[in-house]
Amino acid sequence: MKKFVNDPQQFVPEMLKGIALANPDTLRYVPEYNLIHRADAPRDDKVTIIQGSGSGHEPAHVMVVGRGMLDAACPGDVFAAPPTDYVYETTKLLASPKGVLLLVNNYTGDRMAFEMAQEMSEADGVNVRTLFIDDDVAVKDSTWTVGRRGVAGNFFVMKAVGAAAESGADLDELVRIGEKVNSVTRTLGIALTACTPPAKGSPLFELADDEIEIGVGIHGEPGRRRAKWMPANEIVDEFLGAVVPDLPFERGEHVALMINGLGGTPISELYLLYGIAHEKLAAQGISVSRSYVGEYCTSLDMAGASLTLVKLDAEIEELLDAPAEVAVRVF
Amino acid sequence: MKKFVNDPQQFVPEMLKGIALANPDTLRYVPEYNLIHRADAPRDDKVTIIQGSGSGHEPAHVMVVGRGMLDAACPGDVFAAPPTDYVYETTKLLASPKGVLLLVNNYTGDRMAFEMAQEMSEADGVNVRTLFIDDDVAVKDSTWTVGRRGVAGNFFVMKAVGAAAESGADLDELVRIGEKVNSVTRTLGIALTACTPPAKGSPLFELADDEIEIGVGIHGEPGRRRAKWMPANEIVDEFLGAVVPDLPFERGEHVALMINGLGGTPISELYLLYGIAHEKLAAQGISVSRSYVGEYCTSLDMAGASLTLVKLDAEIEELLDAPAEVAVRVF
Amino acid sequence: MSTALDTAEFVIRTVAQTAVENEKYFGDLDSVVGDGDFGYSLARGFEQVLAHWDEFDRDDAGVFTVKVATTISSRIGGTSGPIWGTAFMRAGGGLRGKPEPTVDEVITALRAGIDGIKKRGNSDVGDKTLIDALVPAVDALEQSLLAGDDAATAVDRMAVAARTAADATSSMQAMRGRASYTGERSIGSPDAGAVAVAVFAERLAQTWNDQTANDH
Amino acid sequence: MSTALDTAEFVIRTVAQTAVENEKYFGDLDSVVGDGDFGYSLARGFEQVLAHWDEFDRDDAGVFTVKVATTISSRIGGTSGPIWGTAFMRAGGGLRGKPEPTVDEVITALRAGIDGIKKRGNSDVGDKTLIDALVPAVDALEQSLLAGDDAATAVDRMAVAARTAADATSSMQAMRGRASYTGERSIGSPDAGAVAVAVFAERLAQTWNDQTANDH
Ligand SMILES: Nc1ncnc2c1ncn2[C@@H]1O[C@H](COP(=O)(O)OP(=O)(O)O)[C@@H](O)[C@H]1O
Ligand SMILES: Nc1ncnc2c1ncn2[C@@H]1O[C@H](COP(=O)(O)OP(=O)(O)O)[C@@H](O)[C@H]1O
Ligand SMILES: [Mg+2]
Ligand SMILES: [Mg+2]
Ligand SMILES: [Mg+2]
Ligand SMILES: [Mg+2]
Repeated sequence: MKKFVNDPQQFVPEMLKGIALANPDTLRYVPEYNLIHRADAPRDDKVTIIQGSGSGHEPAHVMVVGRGMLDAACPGDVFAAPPTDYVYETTKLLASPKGVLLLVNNYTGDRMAFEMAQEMSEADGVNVRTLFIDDDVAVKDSTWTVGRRGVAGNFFVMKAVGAAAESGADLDELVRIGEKVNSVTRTLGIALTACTPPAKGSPLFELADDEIEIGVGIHGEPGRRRAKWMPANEIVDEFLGAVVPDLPFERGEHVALMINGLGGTPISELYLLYGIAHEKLAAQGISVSRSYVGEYCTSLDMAGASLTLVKLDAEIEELLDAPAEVAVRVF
Repeated sequence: MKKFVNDPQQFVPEMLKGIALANPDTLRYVPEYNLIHRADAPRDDKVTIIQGSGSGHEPAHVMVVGRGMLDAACPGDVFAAPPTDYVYETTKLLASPKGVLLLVNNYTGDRMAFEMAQEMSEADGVNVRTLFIDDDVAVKDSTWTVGRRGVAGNFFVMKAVGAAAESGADLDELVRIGEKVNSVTRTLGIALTACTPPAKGSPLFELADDEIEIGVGIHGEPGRRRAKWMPANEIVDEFLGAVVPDLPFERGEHVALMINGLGGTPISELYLLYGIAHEKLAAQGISVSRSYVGEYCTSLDMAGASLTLVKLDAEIEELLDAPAEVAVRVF
Repeated sequence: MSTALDTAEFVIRTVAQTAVENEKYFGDLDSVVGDGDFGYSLARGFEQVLAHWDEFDRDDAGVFTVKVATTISSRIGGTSGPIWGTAFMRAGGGLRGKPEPTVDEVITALRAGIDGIKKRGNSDVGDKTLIDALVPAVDALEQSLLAGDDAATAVDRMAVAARTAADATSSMQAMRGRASYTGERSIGSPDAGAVAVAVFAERLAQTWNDQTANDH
Repeated sequence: MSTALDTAEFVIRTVAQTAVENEKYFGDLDSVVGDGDFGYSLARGFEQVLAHWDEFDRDDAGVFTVKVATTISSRIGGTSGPIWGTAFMRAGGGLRGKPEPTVDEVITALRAGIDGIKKRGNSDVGDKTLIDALVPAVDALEQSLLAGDDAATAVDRMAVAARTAADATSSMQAMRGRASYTGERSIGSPDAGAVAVAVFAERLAQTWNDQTANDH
């Protein structure tokens, strides 16, 4: 396995330590619970926003803790939802009188851990609400299924509620905003290669040199179907063909377009995809007024990308526009 | 070849178009010369700063054009210095009465193109100075060699002169600052895999599953030696063992530490390396007061990282601290 | 004659050791249509159970099992933490205060554990989860014991039933958990959790007599 | 009898076509200790030369070559653009205004091209670059012509000398260009630029007679 790693079991703690050392003024690290939180959290005048999930999705979520975004992130091990106790202890430590908002990508393990933690915290008298994000169009949704997965679109929910919380919004208002943003956000992921968890040391699945996997999640699990490699123009057709009709996004609407790298794909390819998608959307009468290109929610070293569209209105644009300061930065 | 690409010959133009479409308010794209420049450049009250190089190093340099950084970047094709004409036309188009500063990573092809372009521009009466960056400690330097390569440390030179130019510094002052920053900046790169140029379609070299390449540049060319894979702690010893004694960086000094991803390595691994390096430096009495973790100067999809140290003083810290706005961003 | 507590200790220690030994195998099973962390999660959690082995209260089998459950749910992540934690918690609760539980009481406690998983996972028989191995395993155990077989024989029957049921999950489509995202593609490989249950049951069957031996 | 302009057109067209045909081969040669773009850069540049073929001034061989040089340096990136552009520029300059150049004048012009590369590249014989193939090639051409051989024979000798010299670069260590970064590791493989020179010379030798044939 070709990775920068020591003992795979220490992969997550060693990464978290690096984040803390790189951001001594703004972040704190609590090793017992894989917890990264803002140095200034909790605050009495602000709802505390906590996101948990498995690790391996960096910069989500431990690297987007900061002003205008998350107050804390308590990841589990690679691809494993955090143990209930991590979430419970994190909630207890960062509880604000204005309440706590738990952001959870919709996966069985994460749902269980956060629901149990919420019950435990409420028993302690903490005012807690939980928001489930499920933007992945690859998963068929019905009452018979576990529902859709939360993937990169999650970033927009974090950003929106983060901005609103910073300006003093109360818990109910944050839930309203979060649910609204989630309801107008759609994502599809396409992988060129599988990813290799440090503890496993080998790829989670095999893809031939001319094969791609369409509809992948962010845990290296296989997607909905396998296809032959195709040129970027056709890849974008796959993305838009699945995402646009799903909401649907319609002629005359303004959207935010995110091309998210899954970890192993260079940003040059992401901008290439962005340019093609931007023009194909314009050709459909859908105008992109906000762009996001880079790595937001990854799947370790998987080569691939996801495309996310968010239907914009004045309220959402203003929240996305608000300033924020997070660990992952250029300067 | 597993890439998001259409016709490999259009890889660079299609990427540049994506950058322009994603940043309509701040950037302009001139297809004839692979030119990306600030919408507000040239300005009479500011020296114009232009960086050229081959493509394949994104975000360097086309994605770091913006306020406080570059005024323009005119890349060549993947790993190929831009044709002389691109540099000459770019210089002509963006010439400012305060002059033009050309930033060039020290490679034979780039040197030639920029020296020829400078001669041609000076013949036109434009005041041009050229700065060669050569921070790579992997290359033995002597009057008999072509000198060291410019790699990720280049970012610090761009940032420093960019900030100074923004505050009105003249051309001589920028040259002084750029040479000073370059003189206290050192980098080493280590690759876990080779990279695959779109036009070639296969890796530039083969590395066995248990091999790494130490002292690589940013063009997929082999490094100085091949070694067996080693744990992250030992990798960091390789980095510091080559970089620290080279300047040398000494006990009691303050440094900026950059862990730069080479394209295929996820940011989780980069933070893991950062944490280890930060602590090992502290143990040597060298304190890191500025951190940079992520992708700054890549080699397409190469898995690997480079470590850069910059010796800080008040002047350099202030310049690195100054605000800047570039295409590659989170929000 | 071994007490209920002895038996609980034997069963849990065997499961814990087997989980640690099979980390890679269970992980590979979870890689086929899952995310490959199942073996890692179980191993890390049960390692903790073994590490704190002597610290658990041992008032009776039930109290002991409840204490183990707390460690499991506090140390195991993913889906496995909550569901295995809940199962041990409910089963232990059913045995608490019963130093000498009857066969009925034991079976009822095990069923309580299964019901805990169903509730927590909003899942049931037929969803291609470990439930599909647990339910027939406990049924077989009950029938054998009610038929008057000795414990060793009953555990054998349980192991056979678990294995058969685990193998049978191959032909099922996952309706719950991460595997369900792959839809039809989940058909053709067994469910990782169900196979783990079979492996645990078989190990118990193989070693059952040694345990009782040790007590004499 | 073909004019100097005819010959220049034939030589340059042959080189251009050969460069385009060998894009992959030249790129692979540059991958061993370089960055693999040599073939791509030459091919893209000479494609432009062929695309604009009819637009170049043809006052004489020198003017024609100079015009080609401008296209090369404006369209070829990397190290190759400046050095090949300079070579064509200097050689063309040496022939400008000489509709019927003497053997001496031709050789002097070619040497001017080589000197242009040396100056631009701060390089010389022994650095493991295309110079190591160009110099012996032109020397052989000169000797053969001075010995009274006809052009075809002289070009043959040139090709043989170029190939021998190109192969000999394998045992050299690169002192210039990207390959020099790998130090001792550059020993054992030939220099991409030198091999390209040999390939061009051999193609010229193979096709020399067709061209003169065409003129009759
Ligand atoms: N909703 C559910 N109810 C019961 N068991 C489940 C459920 N979802 C998954 N499982 C079981 O858990 C196993 C996977 O565990 P684990 O790898 O920890 O989950 P994940 O990585 O998907 O969070 C599956 O093989 C299955 O037996
Ligand atoms: N300084 C130099 N002088 C002369 N020729 C050179 C020099 N450096 C490189 N070359 C030639 O150029 C060839 C590589 O060309 P190219 O791939 O375009 O360069 P790069 O990719 O390194 O910029 C080498 O094989 C060598 O023959
Ligand atoms: Mg998991
Ligand atoms: Mg090159
Ligand atoms: Mg799993
Ligand atoms: Mg090259």
